[in-house]
Parts: sequence; C-alpha cells; structure tokens
Amino acid sequence: MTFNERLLALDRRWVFLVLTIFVIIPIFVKFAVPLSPPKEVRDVYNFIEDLKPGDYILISLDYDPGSLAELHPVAMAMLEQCYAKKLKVITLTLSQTGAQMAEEAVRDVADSCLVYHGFKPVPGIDYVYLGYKPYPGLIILGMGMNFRIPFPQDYNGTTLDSIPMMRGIKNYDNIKGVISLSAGNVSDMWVADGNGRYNVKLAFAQTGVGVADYYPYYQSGQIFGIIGGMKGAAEYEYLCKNPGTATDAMRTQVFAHAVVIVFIIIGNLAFFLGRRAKARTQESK
Amino acid sequence: MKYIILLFLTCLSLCLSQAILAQTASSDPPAEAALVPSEPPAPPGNLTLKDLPNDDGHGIAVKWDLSPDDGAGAKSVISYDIYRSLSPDAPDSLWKKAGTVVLGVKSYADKGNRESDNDDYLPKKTNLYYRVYAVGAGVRSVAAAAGPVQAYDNWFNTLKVPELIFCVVFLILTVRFINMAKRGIDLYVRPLAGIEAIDEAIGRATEMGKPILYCLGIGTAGDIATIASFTILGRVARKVAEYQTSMIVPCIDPIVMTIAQETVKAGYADAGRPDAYKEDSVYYVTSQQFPYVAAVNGTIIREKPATNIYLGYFLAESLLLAETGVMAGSIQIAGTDQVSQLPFFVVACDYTLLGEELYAASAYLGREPLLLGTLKAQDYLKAIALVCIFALLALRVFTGADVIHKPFDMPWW
Amino acid sequence: MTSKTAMRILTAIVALIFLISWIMKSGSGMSDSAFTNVRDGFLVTFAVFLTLSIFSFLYRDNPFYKFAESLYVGISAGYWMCYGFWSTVVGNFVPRASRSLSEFFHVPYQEHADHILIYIPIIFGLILLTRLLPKIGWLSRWSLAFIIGATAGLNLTRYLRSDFISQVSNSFIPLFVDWKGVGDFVNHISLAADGQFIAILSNWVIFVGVMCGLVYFFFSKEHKGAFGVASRVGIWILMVTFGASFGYTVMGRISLLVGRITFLFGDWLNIL
Amino acid sequence: MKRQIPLVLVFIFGMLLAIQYFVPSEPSQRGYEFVLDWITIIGIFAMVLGIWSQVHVGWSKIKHRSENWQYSIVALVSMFAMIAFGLSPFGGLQGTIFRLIYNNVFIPIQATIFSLLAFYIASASYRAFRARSAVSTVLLVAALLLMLRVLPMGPLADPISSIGSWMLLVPNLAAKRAIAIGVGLGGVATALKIVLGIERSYLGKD
Repeated sequence: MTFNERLLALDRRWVFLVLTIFVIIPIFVKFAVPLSPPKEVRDVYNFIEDLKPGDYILISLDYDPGSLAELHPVAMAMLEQCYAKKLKVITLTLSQTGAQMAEEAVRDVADSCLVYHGFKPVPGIDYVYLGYKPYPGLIILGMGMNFRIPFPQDYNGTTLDSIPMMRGIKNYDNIKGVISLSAGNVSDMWVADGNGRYNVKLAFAQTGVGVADYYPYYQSGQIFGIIGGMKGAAEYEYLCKNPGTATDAMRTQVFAHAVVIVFIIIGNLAFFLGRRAKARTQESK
Repeated sequence: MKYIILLFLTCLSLCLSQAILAQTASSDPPAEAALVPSEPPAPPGNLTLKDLPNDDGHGIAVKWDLSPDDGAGAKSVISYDIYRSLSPDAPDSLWKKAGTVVLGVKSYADKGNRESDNDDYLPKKTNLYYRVYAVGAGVRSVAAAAGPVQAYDNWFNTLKVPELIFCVVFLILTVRFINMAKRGIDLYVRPLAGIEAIDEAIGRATEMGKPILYCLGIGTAGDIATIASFTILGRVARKVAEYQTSMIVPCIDPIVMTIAQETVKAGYADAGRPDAYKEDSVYYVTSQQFPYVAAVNGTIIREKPATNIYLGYFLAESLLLAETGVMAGSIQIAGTDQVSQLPFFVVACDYTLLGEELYAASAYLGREPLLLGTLKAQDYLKAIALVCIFALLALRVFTGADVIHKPFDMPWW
Repeated sequence: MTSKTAMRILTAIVALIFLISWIMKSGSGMSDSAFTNVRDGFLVTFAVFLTLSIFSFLYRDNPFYKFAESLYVGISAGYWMCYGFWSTVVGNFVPRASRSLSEFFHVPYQEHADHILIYIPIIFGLILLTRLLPKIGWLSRWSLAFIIGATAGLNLTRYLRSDFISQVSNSFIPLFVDWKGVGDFVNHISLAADGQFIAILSNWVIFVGVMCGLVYFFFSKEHKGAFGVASRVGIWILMVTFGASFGYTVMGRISLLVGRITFLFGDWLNIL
Repeated sequence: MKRQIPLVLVFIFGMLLAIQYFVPSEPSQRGYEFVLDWITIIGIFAMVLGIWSQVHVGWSKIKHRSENWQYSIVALVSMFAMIAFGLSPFGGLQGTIFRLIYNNVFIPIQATIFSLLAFYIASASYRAFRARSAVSTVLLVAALLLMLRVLPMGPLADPISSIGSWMLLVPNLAAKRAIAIGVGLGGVATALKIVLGIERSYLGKD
C-alpha cells in the first residue's frame, strides 16, 4: 500500500482524535488569535472611541438568554469601553426575557471597572438602566419624542427627572448614537422607526444566523457598523484589547476549522497524487 | 381630649412633611426635558367602518384620515388607539381597546375573538361603535367616533383566488395527462440516479445476505414528506419481497408505524409473498428526535445493513445517521424536502433526492400511468411558473413600474 | 488475554473511577444536607459516565454505549408517554369529556364544548386499536384513512402560498438597479460590495439561479442541448449553496462540542 | 368493504379540508379546529400501539435470548420506571425524581449525541470534499471559503468574508426558491394523488 492509498483509506478515528486534541488544547493554552476585524466592526469601535467624555450613548441590549453566547461578550466589551471613556451610557432592553440579564450585565461591568480602570461608574451619574417595555416599535418612536414617554421611570422605579444624568436629556437629539444588540427583528424596527423617522445614528450587533440579513442596511448607509456572530464579538474584544469569552471560543473555532481544512487539503492531495500515479502506471503499460 | 391632641399633632406633622417635600421639590429646578403634557394633537378625521372581508364574521375594518399633527411638530402624534363598544354613549370603562398602531398608519383590521366568554369577544351581526384617538406625548386627542357597523362572515376568501386557480389548473392538467397515459401514450421521464440506485441496492443486499434499513425521518403522518415516503416505502417493500431479502423500518411515531406496517404488508402481498412479512420488522422506537437517532445509529452499527434509505422529513439528525451509515459500510440513499439538511445528505450519502425528486420518486418506482400523469402535470406548472416570471419581468423592464411587484397580494380594503 | 477478560478489567476500572468520582464529588458538595451532597455527587458522576459512554461510540460500538443508548431510549419513551398523558389526555380530552374526571385531575371543565363531537375521535381511536386483534385488524384502516385523508387535504392547499405563489411572486426583482444607461454604468463600475455592479449581478444570479434550478427539476424532458446547459447551471447553483451552508454550519457544531468539553473539564474535574 | 370504505373516507375528509381552506366562515373554522383536535386524540390511542410495539419487540428479544437481549431489559425497565414516576399522583411531570432523571440522565446524553455532529462534520468533510468532478469541486470550494472565514487570513480576510456572505445571501436565495417551488408542487401533487385514491399502497392489500 502506498502512502497515498493509506491516506485515502485513513480511518476516520484519526480525524476524531486530532479534532478532540485540537479542541481541548485552546481551552488550556491561552494565546492571542491574530484577528483582523473588518471595516464594519472597526466602524463601531471607532465611533465610540471618537466620542468625548461626557457624550451620551444609548446601548439597547435587545437579546434574550438564547443568544447570550454570541451577544453578551459584545455587550461586556462595549460597556467597558464606554465606561472607560467616561461616556454617559443609557441602556435598556426591548426583549422581554432579557431584562434581568441586561441589568446584571450593566452592573457587573461597572463593578469590574473598579478593578481594571481604578474607578467605578456610578448609577444615575455615569449610566442608567431603563429596563424593559413591550411594543418595541412604539418604544423606539416614543423615545424619539421624549425618553419619558415610554420610560417615565428607570428599572428601579426612580423617575427620570430625579436621575442626575438624565436631566436635560430629552430624546435622540441629545445622544450621539444608538447601538442595538439583537437576535431578531427588533433591528428592523430600529432601522424603520429609529433611523427612518428620527435619523438616529445606528449600529447593530447580530447573531451569526441573522447577520447576513442586515448587511444591506450597512451597504445603504442606514447603519454605520455591524458586529456579526461569535467572530464579530471576538473581533470587538480584540479591538477593545479586552479578550473575553468570545476570544476563548474563537480560539477553539480557529483550531477546529484549521483541522477540518487541513484534512480536506490532505485528502485532496492524496487524491490527486493517487490519480497521477495511476495515470503513470497506465502510461507505462 | 386625648384624641383631639393626637389629631392635631397628626395634622401638624402632615403639614410639615408636605412643606419639607415642597421645599426639596422646589430646590430641584424642573429640568427642561421633563415630560410636560403638551397640547393634545388634533384628532384623526373621517373615520369609516366596514365589515372585514374574508373572515369568520368577527372582524371590522377601521379606517381614518391622519391627524394633521401626524409626523411633525411639538404636538406630533406617536400612535393611534382604537376602541370599540356596543353602544355609542357607553361610559369609558365599557370601551374595549381594540388595538394600537404607530403614526402614519391609517387603518386597522380589528379581529376580535369568536368565543363569547373571551375578553376580546366581537359579536357577529350586532351594532358596534368605534372611537379612534390620536395619542401624543402623554396626552390624547378628542376621539373620532363612528358607528354602527356589523360584522358578517364570508363564504369565500377572495384573497385565495390564486390558490384556487392553481388547484383547478393542476387538476385539469393531471386528469388530462392521466387520460393520455391510460390511452397508452408514452410519457417520457428522465432517469434519476437516486431511484435507479434503489433497485441496485436491493440486489446488493440480497447478495450480501444483509437487511435494508428504511428510515421515514422524524416527521409525523401529518407531514407531506412522510406521506411521500410511505408511497416509496410500498414499492421498496415490494422489491424487497421479490428479492427475498429483509428490511428494518424503525419509526418515530406510533401512527407512522401503523401506516408503515400496512404499507410494507401490502408491498409483500403485491409481490405474492404475504407470509414473508414479519410484523416486528416495522417497529416503534420513541417519539423524540435524538433518542430515535441513538437507537437507529445503534441498529445501523450492529446490523450493518447493506443499504440505508432515508426518505422523509429530517432535521439535525441527517448527518448523524448518514455518517454512522458510512461507518457501517452501507450504500446510502437519502431524500428530503428540508433545504437546510440537503447539504449533509449530499455530502455523506451516495445518492440524494433533492426536494421535489422525493415526491416524484414513487412515480418512478411504480411506472404506473396514473402516477406519471401527475408528474407531467407538475412539469407543466413549473413551465407556467417560468413563463410567469419571464413575462412579468419583461413587463417590469419595459414599463419600469413597480405595480407588479407582488401581483398576488391584494389589499383587503 | 481474551477480549472478555479485557472487557472485565475495563469495567472494573470504570467502576473504580466512578466510585472515586462519586466520593470526591460528594465530599466537595455545597449543600448542608449530607444526603443532597451524596445524591448530587452520584448524579454528576453518572452524567459524566453517560457522556463518556456516548463519546466511546466514536471509537466503536461497545457495551457502555449500548447501555447508555438503551437507557436513553427507554427514558425518552417513558417521558413521552407521560407527557402525552398530561398534555393531551388531561389537557385536551378530559375537560371536554366529563365533569367528574375534570374535577379529579383539577382541570377546568369546558361547559360550552360540543360533547357529542368528542366521541367521533374516540370511536376512530378504538377502531385503531382493533389492530391488536388479528381477526378484525383491517378495521384500523378506517382510522388511518381518516388521518391520511385529513392531512393530505390540509397539505393540498395550505403550503401553496408559502412554497409556490410567494416564491414565484418574490422572484420579480429589478434586473437593472438604478439603470441610467450603458455609459453611466461603465463609468461607475466598481467591485465595491454596495456598488451598482454587484447589486445588478446579484439580482441576475438570483433570477438565472431560480430559472435554472427549476429547469433542473423538470422530469419529463430530456436534459439535452440548451435545456441541459440550464439544468447544469441549476445544479451548480445548488452545489454552491450546499457547500456554503455546510461550511457555515461547522462553527455551530464545534460550539456544541465545546459545551460538552467544558462540562467534563469544568463541572466534573474543576480544572477550568 | 376493506378497501372501499377507507378510500371513501380519505376522499371525503381530504376534499372537505382542502375546500375548508377557501371558506373563512365560522362553521368552517370550527370544523377545521375539530379535525385538528381529533387527530391529536386519535394519537392518544396510537400511543398504546407504540407501547405495545416496544414491549413486543423487547420481550421477544429477551425471550429468545437474541443478541444484546440484556439491553432490551434496560430499555423496558427504564421506560416503565419513567412512566411510573411520571404518572404517579405525586407531582407528575414536576415530580422530583422525574425531573432529576430528566435533567441528569436525559439532558446530558442528548447534548452529547448532538455534539457528535462536530466529529461527523469533520469526518464527512475529509471523506467527501474531494475535487473529483466539476460539481464536487464547486461544493468543495464553497465550503472551504466559508470555513476560511473563521481563520485569521490577514489581508485576505475581507474579500473572503464578503464572498462568503454573498454566497449565503444570493445563490442561497436562488437555490432555496427553486427548491421551494418544486417542493410546493410536489407536495400538492402527492396530496392530490392521495385524496383522489391514485396512490393507495398505504391502505394495504386484500
């Protein structure tokens, strides 16, 4: 049996073994994956980076626990970026099952800021969490008039006017941009009602499954950036120099994909070499 | 006396607390962004009501002209609220909120519930009255009111004319081609590799002395793909009986199992070997997707069938089954109408029936004129679809108009 | 060493590891109650045992996998029966069949339901059960006929719109997006993803793809000449799609595996 | 009798439900809901047949001591244990033991079986993605491009990523549409064959 033939008849259990090893290694060996974030992801990052301390930004955490793996890392990295830049961050959620989770995210990142940046953003002064209200389309429209229409109080029941950072903040005119992290069609409403009617500067983070549907909005300029799936999340963490769970997951993905691709290449090489060898033996006959 | 002092003290403390509260409030200058109830927007105009067409008699179509304040200005409308009641001058509490629409929308299909004990019950053939409010920032306009109107049910849904035309055309074509086929006119059908492989595969199983595994997928008897699979199963069973080999049919649903048993039994009877049929060869495993796959995988790896046939409705288990079959060294023929699973079958199986080919397979296997007739009718409809796309595209290119954008969508107003 | 002895040694090793894990896990339990700790220690160990048993199938079929598979199938069947009983029998059937039964199961009795109609499916159901009696087993076909007839009738009309009519009508796409003449098009041609060229190209690919795809599915015409070329293009478009979907799915499947590995190394071995 | 009545039943119910689709009026809607209900209720009786089949197959294996008969005991015992826990008056589906078994036995096995797909997708890629012919090369290249999107590709990352997205959006849409139109037609044809009695193999012989 020649080398080719042996390769072509390779027992699939070798594939399984190699894949297992290369999925386990990155869990223990931490190394930086060289990522090259595409323009649509860099656009989001640069937009936030270019804001001045004290500018207002609205981050809408419109995903439910089902999309946690892909969108939570973006939320974490982005919130930390905003806090570190001393922006005033308004957060809310348009997903019914995501209210609790979003609140925890907003608070946890504020806590971790103390460790990494030496200060702790103060609720009501540096950030506010408005909570959840039903009918996303109406909420988005209402906020275009006045935040107080859909959200008379924040998540804890404090009226918006008694929250220091919300004084004088009326509607989208007072904030620099909106970033919606969503796993579904809430993004469509943000485009139609937020950007379409009030000209809000808008960017999205979407799950891997949904992201392809929203690229046309990026191409037409209705949104200024888009972060897609686990890969986008890892790229965002990379830009923020803040590697988290998405980077970890990406390490495994890169290894696993590389294994599959290498096996495909080996298979094809063996196939071609084998065919050439066969052709040669036929010629010599 | 004691009580009077107590009362006095209570009053005093109340007044004091009020004063203190007022103080703190006034020390906090009202923010300019605070929500001041602005002037109410102008009401919507020209409210008209009509029975909702094409329904079961519990719906009203409501239509109005936009409020002058719709879209811009300090008094801008945010939404419209639609209310319904059984009497024009009922108190507010008896007006049921039928729905809300955002600004810019000027109609609403109020589809009420048909059960009288439901909160949203909309009675049939009864006078109903409507009010529509334009809602601004914290305030709403005066109501535009109209009524009475009555809801009736309809006996034909005019929106479904396209489907009706389609069905009639299909029926006419089918009958025509069946008649042609019966008269003995030869209807050509192109070869399908997957179908020709079935014959071969059964022969191979006989040579190897190993069974054939036929998997109907994870659909219920209500899925058309499963029904199509039954029609193929009958013919496969007949061939299996003719070749005197054996078959295994694990099922995910008791009803599917029952129908499959009847089908296989009939196949054996057709082949003239009803005694060879064993009831236990078609059996029920469990009704859940992954346990079913685990069991079928076990069967494949232990029985090492010569051929695995997967036809029907499949989800993520497609690759689990197909790869296990490769491990067992079986020839594999698959087919499903689930586009998302076709890639896995195409990659892992020897032959794959793509989408419509699954439905055509029984005609191929049976070669009966009746079945070939429907196949021909299917082709004619495909041709009609092609012509439709071409013609309407040409119309669009030449007129440049968007009027034909969705030619089958008809407005309900 | 025969394979039987090897199997015995292996089973002994597995049992030993199982025991050690049970003891260790019970010892590190969080709860105050010793019983809960011991129970949870067992459950985690058992879950790990089952996980590894299933993975062992990748090497080859073996008694551990067979055990896990049978257990899984049995539990699933039992679960499904119970679920069917509580949701369908108690949920759908009892509230309409009898008041005393409804009270027994604590479900609200439906006063207004048509109580006579409920007997029609019961009759069909009983007829179905005649299968178990060989003499009159053929009667069960009546029930099957009802089910098949009803579902075929449902399928005859209901998916026409989503699968046929909408798909045909959605194919009317502009083949010349923002067309301002050949000169303008050539002057502004670019490969930018949002450019006019790409937009027009995409719509042409969709148009030609749908056409050729349909041609591929023609059964009663020989795929020769122009027809053959079109059907060939059709199959190419299908293959591009299948390849792309396959490649795209790899990521999701790897994530599933990472989930299980995290369970083994994190929840069980505590080394993450 | 044995074949005529079932065929008549199929025709009557098939036609009624096909026509019902076009009739929005209240009696028609209610009739539709009834029929859907009936199918679920017949399903309850079918469950008996399911249990019967399972016990029958398992028992005959045990009785004849055929290969792997021991595992039939495991399956039957776990099934009846689960039924006993689930139907007992103490909590039913929410009972403690029932939930414990479900969460600690059922869920882990389920997740693991699902995760086997990661291995299978790798071995299927290795075996099947070979440039044997033009068509299989197309399949291979498309899959490779989508997989390469995940790897760090430096300057190539942007074009690969856009081509990948384009393939998922554009040819994908065309192919899905062509398949859906065919599936729609095939489904109608199959249903029609059943209702008209052209296709009757499922009704058995004799």
